[in-house]
Amino acid sequence: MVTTGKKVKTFIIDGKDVSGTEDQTVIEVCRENNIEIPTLCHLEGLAEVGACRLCLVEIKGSNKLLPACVTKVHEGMEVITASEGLKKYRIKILELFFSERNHICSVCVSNGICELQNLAQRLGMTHVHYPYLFPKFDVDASHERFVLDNNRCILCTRCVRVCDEIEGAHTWDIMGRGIESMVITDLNKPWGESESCTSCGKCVAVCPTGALVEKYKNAVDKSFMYKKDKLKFLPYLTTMREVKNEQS
Amino acid sequence: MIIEELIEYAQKLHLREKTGKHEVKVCSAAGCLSLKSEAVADELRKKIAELGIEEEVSVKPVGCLGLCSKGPLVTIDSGNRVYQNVKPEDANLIIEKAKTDPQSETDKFFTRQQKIVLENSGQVDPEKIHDYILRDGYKALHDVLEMTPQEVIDEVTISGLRGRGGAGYPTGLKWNTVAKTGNIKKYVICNADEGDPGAFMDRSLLEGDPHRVLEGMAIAAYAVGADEGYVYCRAEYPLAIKRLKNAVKQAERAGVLGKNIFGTTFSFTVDLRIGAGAFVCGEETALIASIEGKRGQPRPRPPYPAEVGLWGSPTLINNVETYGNIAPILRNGGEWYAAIGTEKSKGTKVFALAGKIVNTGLIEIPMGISLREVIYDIGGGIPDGKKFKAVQTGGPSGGCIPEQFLDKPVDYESLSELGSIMGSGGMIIMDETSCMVDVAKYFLDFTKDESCGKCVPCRVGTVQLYNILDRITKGTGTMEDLDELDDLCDLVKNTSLCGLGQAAPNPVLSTIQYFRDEYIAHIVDKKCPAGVCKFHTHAETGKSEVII
Amino acid sequence: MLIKKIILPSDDNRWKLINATMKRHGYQPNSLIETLHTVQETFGYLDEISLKFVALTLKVPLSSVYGVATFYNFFNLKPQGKHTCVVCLGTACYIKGTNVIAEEIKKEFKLSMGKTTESGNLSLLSARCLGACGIAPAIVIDGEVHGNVSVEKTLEVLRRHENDN
Amino acid sequence: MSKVSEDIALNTGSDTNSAKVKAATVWLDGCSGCHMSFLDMDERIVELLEKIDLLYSPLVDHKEFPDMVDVTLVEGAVSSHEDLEKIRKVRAHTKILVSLGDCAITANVPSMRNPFGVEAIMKHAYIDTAVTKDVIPNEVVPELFEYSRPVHNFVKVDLFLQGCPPPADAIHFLLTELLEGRMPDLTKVSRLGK
Repeated sequence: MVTTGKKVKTFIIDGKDVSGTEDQTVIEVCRENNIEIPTLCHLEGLAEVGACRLCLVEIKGSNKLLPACVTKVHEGMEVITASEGLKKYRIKILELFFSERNHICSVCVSNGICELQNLAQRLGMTHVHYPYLFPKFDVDASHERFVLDNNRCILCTRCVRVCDEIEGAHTWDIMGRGIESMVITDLNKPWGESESCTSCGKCVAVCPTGALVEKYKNAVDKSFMYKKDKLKFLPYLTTMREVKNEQS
Repeated sequence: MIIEELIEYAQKLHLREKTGKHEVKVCSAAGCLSLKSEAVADELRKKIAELGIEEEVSVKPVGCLGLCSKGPLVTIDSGNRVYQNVKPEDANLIIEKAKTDPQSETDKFFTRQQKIVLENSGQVDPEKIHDYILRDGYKALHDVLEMTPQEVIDEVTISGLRGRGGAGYPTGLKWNTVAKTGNIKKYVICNADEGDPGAFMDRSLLEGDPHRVLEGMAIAAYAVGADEGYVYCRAEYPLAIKRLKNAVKQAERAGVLGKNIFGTTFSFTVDLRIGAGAFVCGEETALIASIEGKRGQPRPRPPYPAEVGLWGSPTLINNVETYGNIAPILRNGGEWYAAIGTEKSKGTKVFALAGKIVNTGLIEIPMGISLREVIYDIGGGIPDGKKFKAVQTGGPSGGCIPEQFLDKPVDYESLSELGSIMGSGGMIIMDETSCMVDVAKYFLDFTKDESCGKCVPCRVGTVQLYNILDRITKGTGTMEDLDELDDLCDLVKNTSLCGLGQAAPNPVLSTIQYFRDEYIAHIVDKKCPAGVCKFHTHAETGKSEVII
Repeated sequence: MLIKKIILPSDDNRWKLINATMKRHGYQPNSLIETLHTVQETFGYLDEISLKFVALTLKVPLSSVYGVATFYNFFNLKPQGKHTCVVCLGTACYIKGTNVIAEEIKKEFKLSMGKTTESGNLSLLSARCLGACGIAPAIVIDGEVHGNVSVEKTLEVLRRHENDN
Repeated sequence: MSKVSEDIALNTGSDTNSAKVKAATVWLDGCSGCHMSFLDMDERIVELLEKIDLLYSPLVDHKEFPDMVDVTLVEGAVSSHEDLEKIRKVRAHTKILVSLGDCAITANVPSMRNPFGVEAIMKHAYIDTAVTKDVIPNEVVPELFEYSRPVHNFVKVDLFLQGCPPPADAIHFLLTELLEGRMPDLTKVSRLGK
């Protein structure tokens, strides 16, 4: 709370009095106050897109649910972050994510450090009641260091944004629309042939799932790179007991 | 330049053409053109030349005359008599009528209508600015420049005009928001991305009277303090694009667009941007992205475009028909306009009548008349002795209204109470041969294909909704599916990012509400009451039952 | 002002048309969609060479150009057949039976939406609404709108086009 | 899943005369890993068997599914008619049906074939990579559905225990909670892929 010249707003989140500066969003103030709000597309430092809809919150006086990641704070607002209704919506949204592509946690290199998987557990998703769509996507392993597996992509566009906004290469973008949307490099060419990619690996670092991963490294290494979750894990059945024993 | 000079300019252009005492007006809107109305016009010109009566009768191509299903249409002078299904060989007869009996009996289709937006459609030659000027065109713009911008906005506010694109946001309020952003760069955009299937109001207006839209935009620009404008028109309307381009050029030449309009300090230029086939671009933030040359994906609002719009500048976005109302409002006063319509829905609304109805075409009615009047008096009822089933308004964002509500008035509130919306003005009539589950599936097929893919409830939710409806229409749906439809509709409606997703469940919800028995017939009895859906029997599908 | 040297992909004069569109818009990145319209009008579709040329000239990232070109229905990345048949699937046309017409065309010519017959003579496309609801059901064959069409009439015309050598 | 109605709550022996809880386990399209994990409960199985009668299971010898059991754990996805018929029968004769492990809940590994289509998969498995004779079997191996799908797509499932496989502790927790007459919250003891 120092002299930034910004106006300070006081308001209420989940019954708790909080304050933030006028240019802050609800999610920023929530994080400062240790109020957990689930999100998949938001990442500090990248432009907000408000696309994953998991951070939707109720704001008294508004008949619409608003995404906490783009909603600016204002004086006297009353925010509810986890009503029963919101919890139900969030689980259903997660289920839609799972039903869209081929998310098979047990064989995924990001098993255990995946933000989608973690959210599913944290929010108490017991199963996906929507029928799976089982689309067909090829895996692009043409890059010498990285792999793109669209089967595991949730279209959060973090890779697109980090590549454009931070690295300045804009190798990534989305092609198509609707359910056919897909992340691509350059003119939808194999990643390894990309003219614009600098192989900086930022896209891999920000990917919340196993869609973008580094070759020859398993999940443990990626978690080290990302410094998010230090959980050790090996997904193969034969070694499963061993690892579990090690943890316990 | 003063208004007299403009009129003089128009008269000079007018005199250069040889016009006869009576004008035979041949509809040259897309519908009639595709029914070869040009051949009719050519034959008429030929016959007139043969008879040497150019001074008496002349031919004029005009915009939409309304009754599209019965084209090619021809009318004489400003008579209400419209000749239908005209063929080139009818030329002699029409010329004879023009000479002897230009004003004849009126058609019922026209008497119940009230034309404000369409007053010039079918009267002026859309490719000639002088025709427009000589019918009080650009007079409102001229007069407006002597008012303060705030006075202009107040007049629009008094008129009670609401956005004609669908949501019905008060136009005056929107203008005010943009005006209040201060003395900075601003834009005015005309949304001509008429994406609702079954709607062709904007197309007809742009094809039939493009200058009216330009004049409305110029007045809006003056009121909010903008100097640059864009018309975003969908690529599916090549004729409208051609006529708009032509109109912009003519208006610049006449000095009613461009620098220092009417000799004042007000300047306003208009550029055209062509859509490329994306329904979501009708959503204003997506439209802006598209003008900026990007993928037409919406972004969360607020901030609204009125504050942060095109290239980050405050931007006024109104629909074609909204701009079409502006000049008459300024010419006749807001009070005049507010006297038409109902308490909350003022003025008139243009509708495109289509589907299973006798008179398909373009109509303009005062707000508040009943659906029954629209369908039976103006529309002429259902053809082939079939029974009316439902009227669909609002396109993929709207709903289906059944028989028992036909006496409800046509206004924003009544239609949304019925689970539909006013929408941009498509009105599709369905009879007993239409299956309502199939209709719901049709609309979800539309929205799933048109979903931009940015947010997950719309991207995946619409596909899941479609799949359930598909199952039901194939006879493999269950009663649980019906509950799931309700539940998923609720999710998509409340959590989607933009209007497309939020409104996508409406066709499903309204058909479940009013035609639940049809859904149950599909699920329980494995029967389609309308006989539209074909069920696969086990014999057809072979060994495996149809599962999910 | 910086004078920009534009190197056209080949001496095909049609590239000049595309360059002219970009020039008219001051080579602004925001003229991407307008430029792609011109490319499609000129070449009939958007191929890799033209996408690259437009991207480089307008200084728009390749992936953005591809993203835009695949977002909008109007752009084709593959050449169309000699003749095109666009079936309107607007609501008015749908309830008057264009879906049946579309199915019959698919069956007869072994086509799916957006595809071209093996002979390269006929492409089948769909439109969301032509705004020609008054004359539903409507189809567009080679740019010309036909109203109140029937299955038989449509198939007859298309058969002629398919067998056109 | 907190809707625990009286009729499906297991009796817990408060009534001393009551018989043991009847249980079954079924193995559909899965690797049997979940059953292995079940066995990993080791000596705790003995304790459980004091209160539970395991009437039908790949681990025991009964050939026919009993008339009515209190709880059935099902491992594996539904990939063929054989699976479907089996699970329908099980559902009809079970009070509480538990999807045990990711294959039953998400179709997991068996679903990895789904995007490729049955024909391609059969060709790959029995012709392209064949070592002995290259022919697609039409007997013994049941004909596959187009997609392998989770159990709850076909029958109502009451509880879901995630994991690949679910840890033995989680299975133990599930069973002891059920024996206590509670419908447990299983999201805290296991997760997808674990």
